[in-house]
Formats: sequence, structure tokens, C-alpha cells
Amino acid sequence: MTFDILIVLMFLGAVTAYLVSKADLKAGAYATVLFSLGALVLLLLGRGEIGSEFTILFMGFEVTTIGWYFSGVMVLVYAMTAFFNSYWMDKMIYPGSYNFLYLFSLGGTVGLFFAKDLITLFIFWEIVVWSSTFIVPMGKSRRAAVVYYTISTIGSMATLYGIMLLHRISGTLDIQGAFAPLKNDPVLATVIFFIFIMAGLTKIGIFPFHIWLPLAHGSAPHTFSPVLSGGLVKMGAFIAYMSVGILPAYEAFKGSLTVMGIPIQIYALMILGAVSIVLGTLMAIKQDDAKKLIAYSSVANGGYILIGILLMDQLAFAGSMMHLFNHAIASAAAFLAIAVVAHRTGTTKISELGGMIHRMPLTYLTYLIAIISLAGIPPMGGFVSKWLIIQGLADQGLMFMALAAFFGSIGSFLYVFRPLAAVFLGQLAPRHEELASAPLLMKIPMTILMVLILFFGVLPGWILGIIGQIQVAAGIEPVMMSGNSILAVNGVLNTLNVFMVFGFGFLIALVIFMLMQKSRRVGLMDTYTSAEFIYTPELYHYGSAFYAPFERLYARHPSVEDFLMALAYKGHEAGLMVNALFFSHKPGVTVFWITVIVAVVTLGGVGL
Amino acid sequence: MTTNSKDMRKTWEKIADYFRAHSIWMKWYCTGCGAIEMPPTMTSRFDMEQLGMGPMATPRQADVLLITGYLSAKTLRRVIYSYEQMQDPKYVVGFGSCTLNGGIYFDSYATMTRLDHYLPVDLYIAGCMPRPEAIMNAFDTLIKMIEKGEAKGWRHYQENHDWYRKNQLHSLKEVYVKDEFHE
Amino acid sequence: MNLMNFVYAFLLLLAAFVFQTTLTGINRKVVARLQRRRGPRFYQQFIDIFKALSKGSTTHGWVFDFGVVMALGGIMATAIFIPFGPLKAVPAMDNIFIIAYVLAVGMLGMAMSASGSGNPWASIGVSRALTNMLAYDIPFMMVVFGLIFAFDTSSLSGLAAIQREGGFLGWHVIRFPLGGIVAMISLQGMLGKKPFDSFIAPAEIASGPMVEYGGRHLGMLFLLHEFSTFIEVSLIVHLFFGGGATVAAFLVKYALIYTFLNIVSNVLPRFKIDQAVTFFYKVPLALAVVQTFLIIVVGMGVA
Amino acid sequence: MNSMNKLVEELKGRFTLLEVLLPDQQQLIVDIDQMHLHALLSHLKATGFRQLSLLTAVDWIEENTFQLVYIVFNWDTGIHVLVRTKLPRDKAVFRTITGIYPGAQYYERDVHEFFGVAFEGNVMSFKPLFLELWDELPPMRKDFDPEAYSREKFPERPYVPQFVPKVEVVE
Repeated sequence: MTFDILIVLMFLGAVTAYLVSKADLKAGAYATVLFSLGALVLLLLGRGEIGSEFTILFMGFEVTTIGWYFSGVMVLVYAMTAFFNSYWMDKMIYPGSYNFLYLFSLGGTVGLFFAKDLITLFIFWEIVVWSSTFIVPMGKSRRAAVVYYTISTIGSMATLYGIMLLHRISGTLDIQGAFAPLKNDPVLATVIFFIFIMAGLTKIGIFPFHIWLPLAHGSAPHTFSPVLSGGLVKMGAFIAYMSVGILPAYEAFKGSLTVMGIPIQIYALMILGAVSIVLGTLMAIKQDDAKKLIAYSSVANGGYILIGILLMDQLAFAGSMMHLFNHAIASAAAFLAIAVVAHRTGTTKISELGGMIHRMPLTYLTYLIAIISLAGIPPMGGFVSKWLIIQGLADQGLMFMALAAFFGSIGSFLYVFRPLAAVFLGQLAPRHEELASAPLLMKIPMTILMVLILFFGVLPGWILGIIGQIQVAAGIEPVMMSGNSILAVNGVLNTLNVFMVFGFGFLIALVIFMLMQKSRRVGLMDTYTSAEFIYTPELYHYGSAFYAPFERLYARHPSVEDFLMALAYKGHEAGLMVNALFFSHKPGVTVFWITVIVAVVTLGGVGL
Repeated sequence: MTTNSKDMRKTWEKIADYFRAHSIWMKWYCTGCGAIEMPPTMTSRFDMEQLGMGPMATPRQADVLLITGYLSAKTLRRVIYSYEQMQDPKYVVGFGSCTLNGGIYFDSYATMTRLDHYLPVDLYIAGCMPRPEAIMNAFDTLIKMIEKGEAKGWRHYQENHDWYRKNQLHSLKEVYVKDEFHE
Repeated sequence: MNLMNFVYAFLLLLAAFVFQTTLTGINRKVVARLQRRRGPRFYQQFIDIFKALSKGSTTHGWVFDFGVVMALGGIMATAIFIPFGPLKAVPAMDNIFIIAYVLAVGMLGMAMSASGSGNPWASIGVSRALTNMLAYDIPFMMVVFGLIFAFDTSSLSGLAAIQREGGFLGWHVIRFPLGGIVAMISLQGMLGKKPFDSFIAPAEIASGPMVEYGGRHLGMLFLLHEFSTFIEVSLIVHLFFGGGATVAAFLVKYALIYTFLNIVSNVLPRFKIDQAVTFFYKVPLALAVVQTFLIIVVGMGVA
Repeated sequence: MNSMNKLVEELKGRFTLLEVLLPDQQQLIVDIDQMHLHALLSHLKATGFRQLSLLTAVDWIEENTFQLVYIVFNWDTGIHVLVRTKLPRDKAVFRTITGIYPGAQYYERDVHEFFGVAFEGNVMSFKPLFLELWDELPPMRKDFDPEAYSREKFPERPYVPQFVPKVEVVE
């Protein structure tokens, strides 16, 4: 019962937010906060009603555990980011419609996850795509919105075509029912599988379709990027799960060729996932704009999630489900920290910033804990999910996926550390001397996210319990937990022990530190400069080209953007040629060509 | 050696001084012509690592500052800046007669003639320039001084900081200068 | 995890510290002999550490201190996970991936505090250290991945026990020679020994991340260096040289490998950081992939 | 030898040289009035003397003149030409030659710092080069007493012999 209130509430909320912000912009922004928090509360209350069904107007919905889990992640990210909206009201071109679209897209995502039949799924998919397409240009560039929209439409058109095809085969539109007959028809199953997963790839931002991610995240309004990267990317994961889980891909492709025990179709997609991990990491290492950097890290983490979902086994699938949650909150927290820096200094360029920790320590802490989780380092949640994924890969011996996974995890140390060192640490430029720290309303979501990341890093039991239920529903054997340790096939991880031992080590180090004499506080400019006197902090901050020697190794790299630009250019040239051929100023030539074509068609027709 | 006055140091200090004596890291500031005497002292013939001494990269990590020869006014400013970057307890050893009384450059307009006017010097090594044997002997003396707690130049610098600063400003007009190459 | 575990862990930490520091002292003498000089006393490393800890120091703010404490805490936590020969302080926690990633906590703490000091030398050193890590870790993890798949356990003591069944010939360095070579080369990178120590180059970038550390902080970094050496070398001893049935056997193997590496590093020049990366992605990565391929697909050496 | 004679004839023909000396086959010393110096230098540069090896000054305090010495070198023939000219000591002002030899910029700065000769047209030459915060007479001038400056600026250590070694006089 609560869920249809939830969805209706979202759309009503969107309208009220629009009307309220007509009166006063700030109030409109606060309305988005209230409504998204309300959605979060409603969701948590509705936990008991998993399995119930309801309909709104003609659309049928069904509350599944995975739907509940996905929308939980989504609403959490929306709610946390909503706190930031009020500070960007004056910086936006259409703030009123921004509030409206913000809640509208929230409603769309929640509806999508609970859809029972394919038509509802497609409707809510389009709602989200359209609303986010209108929000993205409110940032810096309209081109980003165009690229974002085209690639999303590739996905949605593929889904529409798939739905039509499925309807023709199975006659019903209900999700569970439509996919059922595909089990015993491998050829058709492959076609449907690739069509549906296309939508997943475009939304997660896997290799050929990752172009929109840095563009859209980089130039979307600072307060929408966390939602775009933390939340909307997860819709793709849902569709990917649907095309692998609900369409029983492994049974359908039993007959086909297998590579290392995995059907070739699924293995091909896993290669795409691995390529996007490596590509995302390499590109993220060389970015100078912090937002683009985190966008590329979303591409890399999207690769992890896709590989996990495609494996559909006990460990890697659980790892990717948990990574979904960890990546959502971690990249949202990282984006929020960068948004605070942008709010205060007006720029997100890493080379123009430095020493922010002295002005905004809490933002620094948020960013630090976020990147510890993004990089998958122990006390935080990211480690648990990456550990599970790697254990899953080790269990099945997929060495090339493992190579990409290791490269991604070690590479993540590099690119997450770049903004930490160049934006937050290092020398503080005089022009940033009087910056105020993050405003109170921004501090609340950041603290909540920090607590969540740390809590689920140390005690992932609750989340893994939910994921276990999802696995049971999907027909896989759930991940086993005994007490606080996760039992994998070839290893055990007790996150509480890891945290306690880490705390014990930290304690010993602290005691050693305290035993010694107090140290003398010294300014940042009083550093070793081989005895030269320095007076200009900006000259003395190492921020731009942080990994120059490493970046030089792959400076001239092939890029999908250039390939597509070349393609577009050739298309343009061909068009010009045809134009010159047919519409030249001598009408005779045009008439001649038309007759030739007509003749060929008619005579040719006879011949066939 | 002055007779050992009543030893004021606490036992903890004595143990620390034992460690400080047997592991002295050297800030190798090659100021004058004495710097060339350091390589033979460090390599196979004399090997000062036997005494626990070795070169370190930055003044922050170093214990002893070796002034190995004459100091022009410009270099003296940089030496004072490096000395102040070093951590306590720190020691200064002056090599050769240029640091004692100006040596052959006593009448030059550019070089200082008495090092302990600007920095607290714990030990001087006579000679122009002292050979590695003299340097090893000097390090031995320095080790004994530290063990007995007599190398208190750094405390003297802290206590009479304004006297030192007055001397420095008298000779150098300013210690922290803005030079053309760092604008 | 009860109080006994923690006391036992503390004792193992002390034993690891004492053993590793004496070994470093002996190695300084060995290196000195290489250069035809007498070299310091064998307990010189203890004196250096306690002297550094006894000195005063300067700090550049709370990040500078917090980073050092977090680094030393993280590295000590990892050292607790490592089985000291047959003895394990924390039961069932010596999983290779846990150790590899908890090691990263130490690295991150050190990197954070180095950049927090505001000295560009430190940031350059840290950027080189992370690039160096990206270089040496991938081939090593690939080989380890092959071992885990082959023997279905990723716990160090488990793998060590499997090797000891076959006696001397059972050692992985004999059964998987390519993997052994890759492990030794990446161990050279992990320890930051000569060919791959461009991130602490004393003359070039004034000892990189350690430029602003003096006195007490430097002492803690020396402790950190000792513990991380212990972790990395014992990782290789457990994975490739059959761990230790008794503590003595473990320590002897450990000492031989560490001294061998020290001698090798003393005669080698220093790679530029991009040369190190290209080197690691040519030879060791190729060997690692071939080795893993042999293990997983062909199953050679596993039976 | 003949290239040297040809050079000397040619210079004598063109310029009114106050004095010409030939210390050895590779060196030629030419004294000239300060008005024609620039013409001579540009002529020499045109005829192969590409390098300005040194520009320095000599302080003849008795004649109350500064003598500027320009050493130019010809890589092909290996001949140094020392062009010398005299300036009145009290108002020592001269025109810069950076137009002919751009490298002279730092030499002129050095001469200005140590002798006080002002070079118009080279604004850089008035900035300090080696001596930081120097406000006395330029130190290389003869009327500047370095020992007095050193005794005043850098206090001496009073020389008190702590012990006098007893020397046995051996008959």
C-alpha cells in the first residue's frame, strides 16, 4: 500500500515544488528535500510489503526485494543531494523547473524499479531519461545534454524494440511471463539478450557508450552530478540484471560455445566491462577537472558492477550488488565534497585549487572517507564489495577479468588521490585565505554519508542479508554469513576483526606518538626549499599534471570520441557529395540522375 | 675538556644522549672548499658510518650541520635559514680556519670571519682544510661531547636568540631576503 | 578476537620489529662490505630509530600528524595479519587480498600526510610512489590469482602448508618458476629497493615523501619501513618458499631472501619512474600472464 | 702571420687607433677613443669576431680614469682582439654594446656593480647581480678599503694566544 502512495507522492511533490519555487526559490529547494526524505522514510516503512502488487491507472507494479534495494539506494542518493539544491538556486537558469524535474526523475526511477510489466518499465524509463536530459543543460554545456540524450535514446529504443519483439513471441507483457518462453530458443534468446542489455550498457556507461558520462557529469549542475553518477547509473544495472537474471541467460545459452566456462555472449559483454574498467581508470588518472575525474571513476566502477551481475554466482553477484550501494554513496559523497569546493571557490579545476583542508576540514574528511571506499581500502564498504568480486573471479578462474579488476583497484588509488593531494592538501593560495567552510545544511548530508560508508564497511551484515534474499529470488545460492565473517569459497573476511585490528594498530601508533615530545607548529611555507626563500604559495603547490610521467606513456591514445567524430565527418562529406550530385544548379543533371535511378529500380525489379 | 660539572641531566636524557651520540645524521651543506674532504671520510678508507654517521637529504632529518669552509654573506643567510629548519637537538661543526678567524679571506668584503658570531658552533676543526683523519678525530670528540651532554649549542641559540639575531642583522642587514629570481 | 589475541599480536609485532631491525643492521654491514668498508655496528638501526624518536620535531598541521599515525597503525595492523612462521595472532585472517588492501591503508596515510606538509617534493614523491605501486602490483596479483585458483585457498598459511607437503620440491618457486621470478622482481619494487626507488631518490627529490619529516615523525616512518619490509618479504616467503614449519626455518628463509635482494639492489642503478612502469608492463606482466594461463587453462604444476 | 698583419693594416686604415700592440701572434691590443669604440666593435663583429669573450674595467686611480677592456675572439682565425678605451673616473658613464653583442648584458651589470660604470641603454645593468643588499662603494674600486669594511662588518675574533709553546733554543 505504501508504495503507490510513494510514487504518486513523488509526482505531486514535483508539481508542488514547482509551484512553491514560483513563490520563493529557496522554499522550492527545501520542498525537494522534504519530499525526497519523505520518500526515503516511506520506503523504509514499506519493507514489510515486499511481494505485494498494486496498480496505478493502467500500470501494474510489483514490489520485489531487488526493486526495493535499488530504489532504496536511489532514494538515499537523491535525499542526500537534495540538501545541496538550495545553494544553487541563484546559479541556475530555470531553478523552478529544476526542482520539478528533480522530484519528477526521482518518481520515475522508483516507478521503474517496481514495474511489473514492460510497458510501465518503458514509461518510467522515458520519464527519467527526459527529466535528466532537461536538467543536464542547466549546467555549463548544452552539447553534453545532446550527447547524453542520444546515447540514452539508443538504449530506450532498443528496449522498446525488445518489448515489441517479446510481446509478439510470448503474447504477455508481464516481465516474468514475457521472458519465460526464451529458455528453449537460444537464437532468439541471444537477440533479446543483446537488445535488452544495450539499455543497461548505455546507462551504466560501459565502453562504447561511456562518452556521455564525463560530458554529462562534468557539465551538469554541481548538485545534480552526484545523482547522475550515484543514482541514474544504477538503472542500467537493473536492466542488465533483468536481461541476465529474469531472462535465464545461463540456461538459454547452455548450448552455445563457452569460454572458460562462460557462454560466449556473456563473456563478450564481460570483456566490454573489463575494457571499461581499464579505460575508466586510465582516463580518470589524467583528468584535471575533479568532476570529470569522478565521472570516469564511475565508468570504471560500472565495469565492476556489470562483470559481477553477468557472473550471476554466489560471490561476484553479491559483490556487485554491494558495490552498487557502496559506489552510489561513495561517489555521491565525493561529488558533494567537490560541489562544496565549487560552491566556495567557483571552480572544480584541480590545478587552480590547493590547501582546501585549512578552510573546510569536514569536506576534506568526507572526501577522504569517500575515496577510501571508492578505492576499496579496508575499513570502508568499498573493500567488502571488491573483495567479494575478486573472490568470485578467483573461484571461476577468469584471469583476464581479474587482470582488469586488479588494474582498476590499484589504479583507483592513483586517481582518487589526485584531487585529495592537489585540491585539499598542499599550499593554500592567498586568494583562498578567507574562504568560509561548508554551510551547515551541506554538512548534514556529508556527515550522514560518512557514517553510512563507515558503518557498512565494518558491519555489512544487514546489506548482505538483503542481497542474500535477492539471490534466493534470482535462484542463485545466497552469500553465507556466519556471525560477522563472510564465507567465500577460498577465504573468509571478518570485517569487524579487520576494523578492530586496524584500531589496535592505530592505538599503538598513537601511544608511540604521544610518548614523545610535543612538536613545534610550523607554517606551510616554512618547508625545505634547499635554503631558498619563497614568498608565493601558488608557485609552490604541486597540483597540475600530477602523474605527468605516467600520463606521458599513453598520451596519444585512440579514443571513441575521435572515432565517432570521424564517422560523423564522413557522413557529412557523403551528404555533400550527394547534394552536389543531385541538386547542382543545372536542372538537366538532376533530371538525368532521377531517370537513371527510376530505370534501374523498375528494370532491376523485373530481373529479380 | 672542562671538568664535568654536576650532571644535571635526568636518566632519560642520558639514554637519549647515548642514542643521539651514536647516530648522527649529517646535513651535507657543501659551503666551502672543505666539502671535498667529506667523500674520503665517508667511503672505504675512513668510513664514518662506523661512528653511526651518514648523510641525509634535508635539514629536517639532519642532526649536525657541517660548515666546511668560508661563508659569503649570501651563503650565510641560507645557512642560517637551514640551521633554523633543523630539529633540536642539533649541532654545528666548523671546518678549517675560515670559520675560526676568516682564514686567508680575513680581509675580504664578502666573507664572514667568525662563525660562532652567527651560529652556536659546538666544535671547530683547525686546518686549512682538515684532512679526513682530523675530521674523524673531530667526530669522535663530538660523540664524546654529546654523550656527556656538553654539546648544548642549540640550547644556547634558543636562549640568546636575540643576541645571535643582532649579530646576524649587523653583518647581513637582513636574513630573509627577497631575491630577483623568485618573484 | 579476545584480549589474548591482542596481547599475542603485540608480542608478534615486537618479535617482527626486533628481527627485522637486526636484519637491516646486518644488511647495512653486508652492503658496507660490498663497498670495501667496515660498515656500522649490527644494532645501528636500533640506535637510529630510537635517536629519531627521541628528537623534537615540527608539524604542519593535524593532517601531517594524523597521516603518520594512520600509516603506522595500518602497517602494524597488516603485520598482525601476517603469520610469523607457523604462529598466527589473528585466526583465519591471513587472506592475501585483505593483506594487500590493508597495506594500502598505510600507503594512503603516508601519502596523505606527505602531501599535507605542503612541500612539492613530497607530492612528486607520492605521485611516483603510487605509479610505482601500479607497476609492481599488477604482475604480482596476477601470479597470486593463479595460485589461489590452483589451490582453492587464499590464506597464506594454507598455501604454505600445501607447499610443505611436497618437501623442498613442493615449493611454488620450483613448481611455478615464472611466478617465482615475477614475485621476486615485484618484491624488489614493493620494498622500494634500488632499481625501483625513484620515489625516495635523495638527491633528485630530497627523499620524496619523507622530505618534511624530522625527529619523532621520521622515527615513526623508520618503524613503518621496518614493518612494511617484514610484511612484503614474509608475503613472498609464505607464497613461494614454503612458509615456515618452525619459526627458525621461516626466519632463515626470510633473512636469505632479504639479504639477496639487498645485494642485488646495491649493484643496480635507478630507473626513472616511467621506465619502471614500462619495464613492469613488459617482462614481468608477460611472465605473470603466461604463468597464470599455464596454471588455469593447462593446469601445469598443479597436480 | 699574414692574417694578423692584414687585420692590423685594415684596422689602422679605418680607425684612428691611439695605440696598437702585438704581445703574440694570436693577440692584438688596440686602444681607441671612446667615441669610435662602437664603430670598431661592430666592424670587428662583421669581419668574423663573433664572440665577446670578456668585458671588464681597470681602475687607474692615479690618472683618475677607468679603462674598459673588451676582448673579442674570432673562431676561424683564433685571434683575440683586446679593444681598450679610457673613461673619466668621476662621471663614469658609457653607452651599452648589447646592440652589437647581446651577451654583454651581464658583463655590463657586473662592471656596474663592481666599478660603478653606468651603461645607458641597458636597464638591467643597474640591478644587483652578486652582492645582496650592498650599499657601500662598488668594492673593486681602488678607493674602497675591503679590510676596513670587513673589520667593521664582520667582527674579528680577538687573537689571544691561550698558550705560548716554549721553544728550547738549541745552541
